[in-house]
Amino acid sequence: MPDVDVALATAWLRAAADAVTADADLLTRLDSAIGDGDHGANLRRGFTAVVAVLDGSEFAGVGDVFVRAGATLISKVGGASGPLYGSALRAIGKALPPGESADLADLARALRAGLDAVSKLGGAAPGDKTIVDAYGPAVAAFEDAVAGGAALPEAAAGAARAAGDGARATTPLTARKGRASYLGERSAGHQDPGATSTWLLFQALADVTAP
Amino acid sequence: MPDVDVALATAWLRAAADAVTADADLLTRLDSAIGDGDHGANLRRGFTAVVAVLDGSEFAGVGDVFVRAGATLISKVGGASGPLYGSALRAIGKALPPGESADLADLARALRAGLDAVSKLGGAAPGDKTIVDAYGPAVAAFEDAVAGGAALPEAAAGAARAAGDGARATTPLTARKGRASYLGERSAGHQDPGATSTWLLFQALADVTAP
Amino acid sequence: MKKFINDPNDVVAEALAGIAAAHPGDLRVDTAGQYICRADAPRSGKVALVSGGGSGHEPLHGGFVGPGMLDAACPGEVFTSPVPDQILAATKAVDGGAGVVHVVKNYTGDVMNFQMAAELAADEGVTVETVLVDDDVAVENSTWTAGRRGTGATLLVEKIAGALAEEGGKLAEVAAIGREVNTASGSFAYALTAGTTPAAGRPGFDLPDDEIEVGVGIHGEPGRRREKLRPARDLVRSALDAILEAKPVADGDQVIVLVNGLGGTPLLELYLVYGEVATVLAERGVRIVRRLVGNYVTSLDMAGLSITVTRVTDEMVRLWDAPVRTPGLRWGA
Amino acid sequence: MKKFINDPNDVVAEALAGIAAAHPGDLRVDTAGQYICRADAPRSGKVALVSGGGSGHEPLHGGFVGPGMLDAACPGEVFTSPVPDQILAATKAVDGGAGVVHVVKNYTGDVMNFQMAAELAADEGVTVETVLVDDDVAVENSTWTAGRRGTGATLLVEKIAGALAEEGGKLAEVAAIGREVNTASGSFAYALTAGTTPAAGRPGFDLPDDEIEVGVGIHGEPGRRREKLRPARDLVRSALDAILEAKPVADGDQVIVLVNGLGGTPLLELYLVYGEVATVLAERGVRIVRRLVGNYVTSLDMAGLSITVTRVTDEMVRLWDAPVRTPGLRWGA
Ligand SMILES: Nc1ncnc2c1ncn2[C@@H]1O[C@H](COP(=O)(O)OP(=O)(O)O)[C@@H](O)[C@H]1O
Ligand SMILES: Nc1ncnc2c1ncn2[C@@H]1O[C@H](COP(=O)(O)OP(=O)(O)O)[C@@H](O)[C@H]1O
Ligand SMILES: [Mg+2]
Ligand SMILES: [Mg+2]
Ligand SMILES: [Mg+2]
Ligand SMILES: [Mg+2]
Repeated sequence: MPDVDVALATAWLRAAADAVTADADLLTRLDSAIGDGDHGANLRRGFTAVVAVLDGSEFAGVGDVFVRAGATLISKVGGASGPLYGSALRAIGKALPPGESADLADLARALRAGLDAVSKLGGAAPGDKTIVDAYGPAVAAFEDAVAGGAALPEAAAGAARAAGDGARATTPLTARKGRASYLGERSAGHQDPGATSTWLLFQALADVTAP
Repeated sequence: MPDVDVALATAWLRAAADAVTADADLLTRLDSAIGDGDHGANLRRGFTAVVAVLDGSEFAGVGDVFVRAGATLISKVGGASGPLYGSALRAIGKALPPGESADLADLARALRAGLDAVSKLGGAAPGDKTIVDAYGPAVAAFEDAVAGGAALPEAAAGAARAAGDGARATTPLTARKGRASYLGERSAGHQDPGATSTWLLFQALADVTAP
Repeated sequence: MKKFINDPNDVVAEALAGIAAAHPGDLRVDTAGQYICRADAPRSGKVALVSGGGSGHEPLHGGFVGPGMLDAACPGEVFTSPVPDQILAATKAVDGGAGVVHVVKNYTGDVMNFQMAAELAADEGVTVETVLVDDDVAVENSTWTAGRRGTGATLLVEKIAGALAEEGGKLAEVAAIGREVNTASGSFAYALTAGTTPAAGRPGFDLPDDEIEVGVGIHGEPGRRREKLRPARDLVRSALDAILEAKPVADGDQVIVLVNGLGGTPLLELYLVYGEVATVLAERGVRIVRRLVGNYVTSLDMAGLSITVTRVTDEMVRLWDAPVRTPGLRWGA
Repeated sequence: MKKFINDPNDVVAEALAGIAAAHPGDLRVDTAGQYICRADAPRSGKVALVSGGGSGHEPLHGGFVGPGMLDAACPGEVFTSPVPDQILAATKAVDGGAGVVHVVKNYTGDVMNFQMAAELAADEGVTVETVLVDDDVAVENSTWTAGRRGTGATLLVEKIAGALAEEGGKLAEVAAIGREVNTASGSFAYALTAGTTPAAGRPGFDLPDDEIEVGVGIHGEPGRRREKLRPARDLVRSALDAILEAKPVADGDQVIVLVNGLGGTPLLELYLVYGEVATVLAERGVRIVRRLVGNYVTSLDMAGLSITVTRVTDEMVRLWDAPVRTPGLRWGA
């Protein structure tokens, strides 16, 4: 049962592009409070470029879609989020089995590989008020759902919920990584922009898989 | 009858200093609208220096008081108003007869000499929205009063009234001299700062001579 | 008002102290006389250049004192021309016996104070020639008014006349080329926000968030009119129209361009604007042979910019390229 | 938002076009590769210096490209580090076979993007050494956090390491002196107002009319804390306390001081502040042997300033004095 194929991958990334574009102002506002106010513009620019790549390409395998998307983010975004999200997508793509499609367990493993890439590159631990605080819970929820026999829509919805909870839970935290860390205690009381965009990305997966 | 002596001259200049200091903000606000916002600070700085000179000096003659005050304004103020008011006071002082005191006709002639100095140095004609528009009517009123046999208090009060009317009448004018001229038509609708300070100076004379 | 100052009354004096501390060996600051001069002044036999004006336009003029440019600068209070005593003291301090050129921006106050100083200097045996700068084409030229303001072209006059003086030009020659540079120059400026003088303590004017002042000077005064903000390329085109109408440039003429920030405008925007200027002038067949992009003739913290176009002869270009060594402008030395 | 721009998305590309037009003969701008390099790059046998970072800090870094300083600069989007492709392209374009030094300000994004580029460059046979700049003492140093930001000291690292590279220093030597300059530097900054990025369109934060942000960086972020505005002399004293505590300077040590405007602060105020810095350091027996006052490492239109103190060896002073010929810093050439 080909849960995860090229069509799903491209649909997810297009939905992600729509989501970060629609909420670019929100992301920028969050980033203005504790960063430099470019997170929305960064992701909009990056995912717009991803969509252009999707439009102009044929993909041999589902993994390829993510690898190309990741490379595009790395080439177009800059800042902290470009390499982090770019590396995550590349790692996801590389962890997927070669070929047209993959199953749910493959996707769970790939999402985990993406998280590992983010953690390795950025060195952030849970609670540092970063992407990791939304991505970590999302992967864990996805794995649990898959282990419990859930189908993709249910697993994706659970991951999105966990990412949202994780993003909201960053609000009281004091940042230890990224630009927000320069604010010290003053970073507390604001939701992390990167964790918020991670939530948008998982919500996009939930939306495109919803029955 | 020594109407105009060293005591009167110094009293007038001290009162003038008090007046421009008390209304420095008003002058600056007027100058912000159609100039560069320093007229109040300029005159406060200048007349404060004049008072310091008065405090530290003995004067042989009444003319000397004005000559020294004028030289002080020239040395301390800068801008347009420094040379203009400085030259006016110097001309007034030089036009007064040598000695301790002078009469009303002498003072009328001296005030006229001051106006001539301003006109010569600045080249402004009546209606150009400058000091001249308050100074001119003030001198004319003073001369008329003296010609009609008025005493100093009455002549000074008339001059102050004429200066005030002149200053107010600058409001609708389009400036042709000074910084306000750069605004063209936009200078209309604002009272001229220099004409306003001239009114303050004549009002100071009226105040110190009031019975 | 938020500024890095102590008492508003001490700003100019304390900044002067900072300038003295920052440029030992190059500049000498006379705190009693209130002027800044070359450390090696007076230079015997050299025509000296003295300029000055209100403070708040830095690096103009103090930042342009040094070999190849000014011999002395007289900073007045903020936006207030210096007083004759200052100008006289500076003039005497740098006179090397060959005469002194006063570079004076055309403002009533500057003109009167420099004129008084020149008369006093003449009384003391120093010959002074005055070069009046009046390049701002936003203001109509007229004998009945104060005439045009002196703005960005001041830098070009000081650089080019200063170079000629440095290489031994005579008093009349130095003054003449300064006047030629002025005549060949036109400038036009826009402001996005008003600046705040320490004395006034509040911005000179309020401007809605989508409006700009068009045709402003460098003293925080409002402009000739208020307009809606437009894209940079439109503003550049309008400014160049005004400049080239007042100071026509023929096809093939060579010009020096100054894109000058008024203090609060990022260099990023100034470069973007220079790119537009280059495009428009290329369309019109005008050859930009030299250019300068940066904050040179400022108006405190005003967000805004001016564009100056100067039609230059080969001789002016040669003098422009001559070595200059000042805090604000330096090359070849 | 009022800016001299066309479309906010095109600001960096259009400013790059302006830089290219403004510095023909000195700089080469690769619009496809999105980098600025010396017109004469690559210089065979010379260690090349490449830096970069978000745009909005001009003249840093593009304004410091030229003989005696950087070989190339990679401007990212406003306040966004450049991407690895850009950095790789610039690195390859200026590599003269002697290796390339990346001067990287310590921000997560800059560090990661430069690191990726360095790995890609290594794959293509170019040896890269990275010098990380982290001089901002307002931020605690810690291995658990992103650590200190790179700010004003970047200019000193680029100037001094650039001079050593110009005179033939080897890769390891150039990187080593860059690191020493960084270690010997401490910086501290204040903001009076927030800047506005073209993308956000509104100021990064709001600040009451009597409050300032203390311990800010150069990306428009709020500082470590908010305080009431105090006189310049108090602010200077507090900043120097913080710097000298983190980077002790012994009695008699020699230092280079940078009083740097963040974009919207008049030079008049910067000089006033430099005067205060000179006074305080003199009291403490510190010898200022060189200094720079101006807008060099900016944060768009933010009104604010940073103070950098670098303890220097005689060798560093010699390299500081070496000729440099860039749009933003020039002497001896
Ligand atoms: N070391 C890190 N690990 C994981 N996420 C990080 C790290 N540093 C920053 N981030 C995330 O990046 C987000 C900011 O991204 P963005 O604004 O695009 O880049 P920049 O901080 O360079 O301006 C932060 O909100 C944070 O979630
Ligand atoms: N040519 C002139 N003749 C007479 N008065 C003038 C002239 N030019 C300017 N003024 C007066 O000077 C006033 C401004 O003085 P001030 O603000 O102190 O000097 P500045 O214009 O140099 O800033 C104007 O309001 C005007 O009344
Ligand atoms: Mg950001
Ligand atoms: Mg004024
Ligand atoms: Mg003035
Ligand atoms: Mg950023």
